[in-house]
Amino acid sequence: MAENRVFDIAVSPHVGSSQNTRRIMWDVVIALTPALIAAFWFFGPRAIMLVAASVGAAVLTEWLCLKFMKRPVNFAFDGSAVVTGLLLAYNVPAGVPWWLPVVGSAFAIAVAKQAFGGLGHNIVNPALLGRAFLVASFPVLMTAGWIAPMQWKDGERIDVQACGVPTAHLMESGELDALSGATPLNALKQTFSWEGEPERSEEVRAMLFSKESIKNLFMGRIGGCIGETSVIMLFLGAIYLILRGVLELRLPLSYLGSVALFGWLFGGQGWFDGNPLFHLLAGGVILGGFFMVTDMVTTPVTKKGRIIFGIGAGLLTMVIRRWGGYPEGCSYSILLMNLGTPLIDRYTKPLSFGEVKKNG
Amino acid sequence: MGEIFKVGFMLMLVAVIAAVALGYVNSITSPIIAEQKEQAKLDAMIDVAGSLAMGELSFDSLSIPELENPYAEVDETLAVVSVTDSTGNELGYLFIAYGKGYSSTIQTMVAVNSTGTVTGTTVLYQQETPGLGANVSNPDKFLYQFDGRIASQFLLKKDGGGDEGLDSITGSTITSRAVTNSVRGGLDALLEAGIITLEGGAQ
Amino acid sequence: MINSMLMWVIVAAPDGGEPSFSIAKMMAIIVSAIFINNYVLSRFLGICPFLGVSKQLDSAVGMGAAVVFVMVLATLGSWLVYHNLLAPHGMEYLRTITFIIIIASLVQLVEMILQKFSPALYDALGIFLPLITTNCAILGVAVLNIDDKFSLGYSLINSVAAGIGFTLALVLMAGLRERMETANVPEALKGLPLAFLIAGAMSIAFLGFAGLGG
Amino acid sequence: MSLAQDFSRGIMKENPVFKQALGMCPFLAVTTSVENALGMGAAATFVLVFSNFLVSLFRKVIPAKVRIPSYIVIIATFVTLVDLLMNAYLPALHSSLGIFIPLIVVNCIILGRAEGFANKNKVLPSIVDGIGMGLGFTLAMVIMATFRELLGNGSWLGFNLLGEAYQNQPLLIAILAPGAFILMAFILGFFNIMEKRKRGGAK
Amino acid sequence: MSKVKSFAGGTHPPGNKGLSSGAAIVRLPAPGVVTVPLCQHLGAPSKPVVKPGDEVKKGSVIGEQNGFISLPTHSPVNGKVLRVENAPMPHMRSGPAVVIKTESEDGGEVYEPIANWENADIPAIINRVKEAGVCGMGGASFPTYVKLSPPKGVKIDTLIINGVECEPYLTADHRLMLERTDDLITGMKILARVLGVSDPCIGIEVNKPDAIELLEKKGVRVVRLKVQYPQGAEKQLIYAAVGREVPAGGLPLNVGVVVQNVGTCVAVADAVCKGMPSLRRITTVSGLGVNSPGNFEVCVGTPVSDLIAAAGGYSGDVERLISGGPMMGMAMFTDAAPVTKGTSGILAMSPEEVRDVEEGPCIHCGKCVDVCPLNLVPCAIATASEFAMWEDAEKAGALNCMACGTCSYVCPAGRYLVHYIKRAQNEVRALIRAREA
Ligand SMILES: Cc1cc2nc3c(=O)[nH]c(=O)nc-3n(C[C@H](O)[C@H](O)[C@H](O)COP(=O)(O)O)c2cc1C
Ligand SMILES: Cc1cc2nc3c(=O)[nH]c(=O)nc-3n(C[C@H](O)[C@H](O)[C@H](O)COP(=O)(O)O)c2cc1C
Ligand SMILES: Cc1cc2nc3c(=O)[nH]c(=O)nc-3n(C[C@H](O)[C@H](O)[C@H](O)COP(=O)(O)O)c2cc1C
Ligand SMILES: Cc1cc2nc3c(=O)[nH]c(=O)nc-3n(C[C@H](O)[C@H](O)[C@H](O)CO)c2cc1C
Ligand code: SF4
Ligand code: SF4
Ligand code: SF4
Ligand code: SF4
Ligand code: FES
Repeated sequence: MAENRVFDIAVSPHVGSSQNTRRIMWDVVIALTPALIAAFWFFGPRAIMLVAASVGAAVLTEWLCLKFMKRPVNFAFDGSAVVTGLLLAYNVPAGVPWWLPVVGSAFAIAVAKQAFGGLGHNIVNPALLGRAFLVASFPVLMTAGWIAPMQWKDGERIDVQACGVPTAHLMESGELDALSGATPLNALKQTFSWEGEPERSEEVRAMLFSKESIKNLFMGRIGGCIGETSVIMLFLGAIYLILRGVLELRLPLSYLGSVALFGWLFGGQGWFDGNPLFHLLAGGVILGGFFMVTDMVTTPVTKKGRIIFGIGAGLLTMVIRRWGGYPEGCSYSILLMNLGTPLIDRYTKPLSFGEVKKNG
Repeated sequence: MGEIFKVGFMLMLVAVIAAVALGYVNSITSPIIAEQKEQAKLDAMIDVAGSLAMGELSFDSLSIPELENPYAEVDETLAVVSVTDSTGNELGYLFIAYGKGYSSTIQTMVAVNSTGTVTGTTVLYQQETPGLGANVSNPDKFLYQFDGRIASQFLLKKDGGGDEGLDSITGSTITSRAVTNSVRGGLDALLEAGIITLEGGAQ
Repeated sequence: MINSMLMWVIVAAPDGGEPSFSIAKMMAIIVSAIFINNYVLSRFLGICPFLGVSKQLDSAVGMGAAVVFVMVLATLGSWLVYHNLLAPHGMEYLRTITFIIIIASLVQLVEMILQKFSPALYDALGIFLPLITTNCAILGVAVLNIDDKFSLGYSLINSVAAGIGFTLALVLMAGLRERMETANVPEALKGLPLAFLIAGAMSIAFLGFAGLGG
Repeated sequence: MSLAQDFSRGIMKENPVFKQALGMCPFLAVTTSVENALGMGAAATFVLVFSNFLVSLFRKVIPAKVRIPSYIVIIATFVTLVDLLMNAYLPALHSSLGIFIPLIVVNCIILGRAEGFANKNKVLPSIVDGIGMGLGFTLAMVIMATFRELLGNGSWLGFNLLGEAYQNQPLLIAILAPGAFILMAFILGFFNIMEKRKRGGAK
Repeated sequence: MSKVKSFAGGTHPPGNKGLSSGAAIVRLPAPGVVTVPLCQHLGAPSKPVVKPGDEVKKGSVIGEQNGFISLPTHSPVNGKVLRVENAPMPHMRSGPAVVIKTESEDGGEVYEPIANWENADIPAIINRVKEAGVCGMGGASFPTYVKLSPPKGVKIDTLIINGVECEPYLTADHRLMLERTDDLITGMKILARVLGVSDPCIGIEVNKPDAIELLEKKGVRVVRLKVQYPQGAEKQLIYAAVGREVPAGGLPLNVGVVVQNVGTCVAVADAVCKGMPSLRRITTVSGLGVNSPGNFEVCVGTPVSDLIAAAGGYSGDVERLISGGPMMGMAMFTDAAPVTKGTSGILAMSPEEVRDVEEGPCIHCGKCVDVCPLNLVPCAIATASEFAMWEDAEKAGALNCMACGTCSYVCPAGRYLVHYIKRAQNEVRALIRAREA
């Protein structure tokens, strides 16, 4: 009889799916690259420089924090810091100095992530907290650092209106100045404050909601943060993530649906006269909807909870766009909903199989 | 019963002593506080009206019944103060403009001469964002553009003021607009009431 | 005597304040007190209970309810006394001392009444009531209502909204702290520092409400 | 216990802010500048010393039943005193400390010392304890304010330390509400480490 | 063709059944020495009634029933007792066993066959199932006679035979359905008669079309089931087949259902019709770590190493040796452990097959929540368990978990969710016991 062999023991199950955290994170990095190409196309090499600075700072900060806390430093290369660095850079205007995303990334990783215990333990989205930190600290840079997207015509670079509306008309009427350097949402916000001039307000809004404008929004031929402008490239990334099984669609769909609904409901001056498509495509909603609302660490785990989260974030986005102090509400809406995530999880815990709702 | 009485008495005693002591201190400080508030206002007025003429100035508040106050939601009456020199010559007027800014109602004191030209401005109160709107308090950032303008020239470039319009503070259009429009509103009211006229002044 | 009593009740708007009531202003007060100038996250009022009673959700809800309740009573009492007793007689300087006495006695009174007539509610709120006397948010709302020249109606609205804002912050905080109990927080930041860190994150997020309705 | 111990206790070992987490609201609210911190510190110290003094003086006279109400009245009296005096003589500081002056009444450091120390000790130690605690509170606020003013405004006690370039683009958040919370987290974290080191060393 | 049914949740791991599904069952003779465990069923181990040196006959009782939820144990061979000792076990580190030196496998003591079971006394049939030591062959090895004697007042109206075999790799039940079809049908009929059920059915996943076809041809009602793990779990099977939800913490009998494994049916048929005690079972030997995977009918007590040898021996590197399937099976530290009545498979897994992720922190992705067939929030229970927050674990429903492993399977962070949850279950049970005491 053969010698009996001895084996290592381990807990069940002994097989597992091919998903792992590292792979998911790098998949997100891959999915974010098309938008980077668009950024290079529209904003020039400067955009790449800012993104590189941001990602470098994020990974370095992660490494330093882990080292300082005497934790395994290989976690710094699991890709999550890269995602945070990328998304932070995607959330700043292209005209800011290089140190701005560096400071933002360092804050995002050191304070918003590692101080809370690192990957998986943070309560709010690090990239977005980093962005909010930058807005509060350097408001001038963060609200005035827009640069207009570049366009090529007959082989030559021409500047177009950053707000993405057809420009000739505006130049003639002398209103061009009124919207200079703005983004579409900035332009929209301004129309809300021209209460005394309903016609002018209405006219500019009609231009913003026009087909031409929507087309520009879709392609990314508008002013905005580095990674948020080109909807089509973001879609490409999102499709990749869906194919790889990384994205669960409850969050993005409920968020986008809610933005569209409330955008139509009160995204114009009055009721029911907003343009849902404009509100979906402008600003950070697409970037946020596929890449930030979906940050699993800071969003609910239950199915119902994810839907509630998406609807709430969509509502807050539109409330801030319409009545708030900022032209865009995407990032704050996600941060605010992040605060409620534990409560949402708690109150949407599913009834387990075979359990009946208790009366009363 | 006696116990409660004693306890109540003690507490009352403490309160009475406290009230008396405070009343005494208050009697000393209240005139100082009032005076110092008055002085602060006076300083501001002198500061702004100093642009009207050199030398000793005196201030007299006007009550103008027919004047419609554009700031009715903040103050019942538009307080206009006439400025005279030591010999009693009427030099111009002071008024306070109220404009709803980003996060506060900004109070701007404006000196205007009798031909409707603004000669001095200062911000009395604002609670705008530090680093953004709060820069209105810094004369070099915004208010320096105000002197020498008449009512119709108070418009931001952004709001259709054209090349002649006012530059807004970087990143603080709302604050800039609030101050600009409130000053224009005050000037318009004075014009309408006939207190100032544009004859011979800047076009 | 009776006449002057009636007068007291009638005086419900401060000198120079608006006597009329507008829905827009009411909404502005509510939004400001709950979101923009949240008492805890932006004004730093009521930090102690915010840190002390936010470890568990159940007690956070209880504390929030108690604070709303006492805030309204304190506003009612202090407003009436200030505008009917102190201000008419030039005794504004006794404001602080009267308000704190009013609040302390109110808390005592509420405690006694509750204990007698609704022991269940007393059990639910009882432990929080004494904590509330030394809570800046209560005295703060009473004083700010005077400083902002609110009429009695606006003052009451403001106090309810402030209380709701406080409760909102407290409840969110409790949820987040419960979650953080199982987090791998750096040794140095465990305990109170972490609570401040969470409050900081909340406070940044609440900046998103800045300028709302403005 | 010696007077020196009574004095130093509040500054380091039992620092009301860093070691006991008391007086948090005014601490966070007024530390936007070193000047405010010093002003608030002085005001609180004044109230602490005098209320400790009176409470200790009358500790045998005041019946136990009305102890707390009496303390509150005593404290409120001194708070009002400070309020009036500051308003009269330091109006600028008074307006920037704002509502937090009347709120000294509910500052638990003060009630805590009255109830926890002055109530049980002779007059002199109580005064010294009040000074120590007051200084400890002030010191803590100055430390915090140093960080906040320097980072958020580039200056210290109004003196520009970090240069024009920094002041044009400071880390504004440090003087906003979130900055207070986050800095406090790290300061307390620092004390946590120190404490652990010390305890580790003693072992 | 009837509709394919299923339950909510679950996952679909690669089946890998092709390795052994084509291999017909091979009957292995008893090895030279058998190590018969006394703890093969759920409940109390049986009490040994032999001592070293005793001669035993095949089928003679060597351990007697020891309580209500317990069974007698029989000797699978004629031979001589060598030792009564604690030996390594597949499902625990070690347990009591009787070691017997085999002399032969012929004849032996069998019970009187109940040939006319259609008319026989029902208690007599139940008693036979009990004295033959039949326990569930599908998973928990629960004494079958207990399930056949529902408490007074409970009406059983449905009998579902579990032919699902949802665990990857395992093909023993599949082969059994193909090769012992008639015994299976007989067993099913006996069980139906005992329980008073008129129309029993058998649930089979659609990845076994040959079994479905064969059984349908023989007139058995088959419920086609979607290939989805854990389709074979009792509650999921009942839900899929008859749409009833077994209450949390409850038993199938609470909804009038009894579920029995196909192997159990055959064991019942053998015990009743042939008087044969439960001495052998069919088990799959598979995995890339053995040379020729297959299905074997073996004596309980056969060492695992013999089974491996029968399957061609180890092929190269073996990372892990598993008793049962890869999802719920136990890793064994030695192949000296014997086969029990519950050993549905032996897997020798090569390093490529075994999942190898470093455990990271939970990233709250919610995948575990999405797949849990019992609608639990596994990450929350596991975290509570990790931090010894037992009350929280209890509130989160730790006790409801059936340890199916679906959550761990999908977790991208490689969290040992089942492990944490099982620990929580032990602690919570202790907590409840303490509370009740
Ligand atoms: C935290 C924060 C504070 C702000 N504070 C002010 C302010 O005090 N005054 C102001 O006009 N705009 C302020 N804004 C900016 C407005 O939201 C808006 O972006 C700006 O008025 C656009 O004007 P611009 O065209 O000059 O950039 C603030 C923005 C943020 C994010
Ligand atoms: C303590 C206990 C008591 C049980 N009692 C009964 C019973 O009275 N009737 C019955 O049909 N099944 C009973 N069962 C068996 C279960 O229904 C189930 O078939 C058994 O746990 C094996 O299930 P598994 O293989 O899915 O794990 C009992 C199980 C346990 C653990
Ligand atoms: C996750 C899980 C999966 C299971 N899969 C099967 C299966 O595929 N086939 C089976 O017969 N029993 C399976 N079982 C066991 C059954 O739940 C149940 O215990 C058994 O069918 C009862 O029959 P028995 O007592 O005859 O073994 C599974 C149990 C669990 C917990
Ligand atoms: C789909 C997806 C979206 C993500 N979104 C973000 C994000 O918005 N911000 C961020 O800092 N990290 C994001 N991450 C990375 C990671 O979750 C993040 O670093 C953790 O929040 C850190 O604990 C994302 C990861 C995935 C898989
Ligand atoms: S008493 Fe007041 S100051 Fe002191 S800690 Fe409590 S709330 Fe803060
Ligand atoms: S665990 Fe085994 S017995 Fe149970 S269903 Fe899966 S394969 Fe079948
Ligand atoms: S929690 Fe339990 S029942 Fe749910 S998937 Fe995990 S092991 Fe299965
Ligand atoms: S699957 Fe794993 S990582 Fe995802 S929530 Fe569950 S335990 Fe956490
Ligand atoms: S200091 Fe305690 S509540 Fe403000």
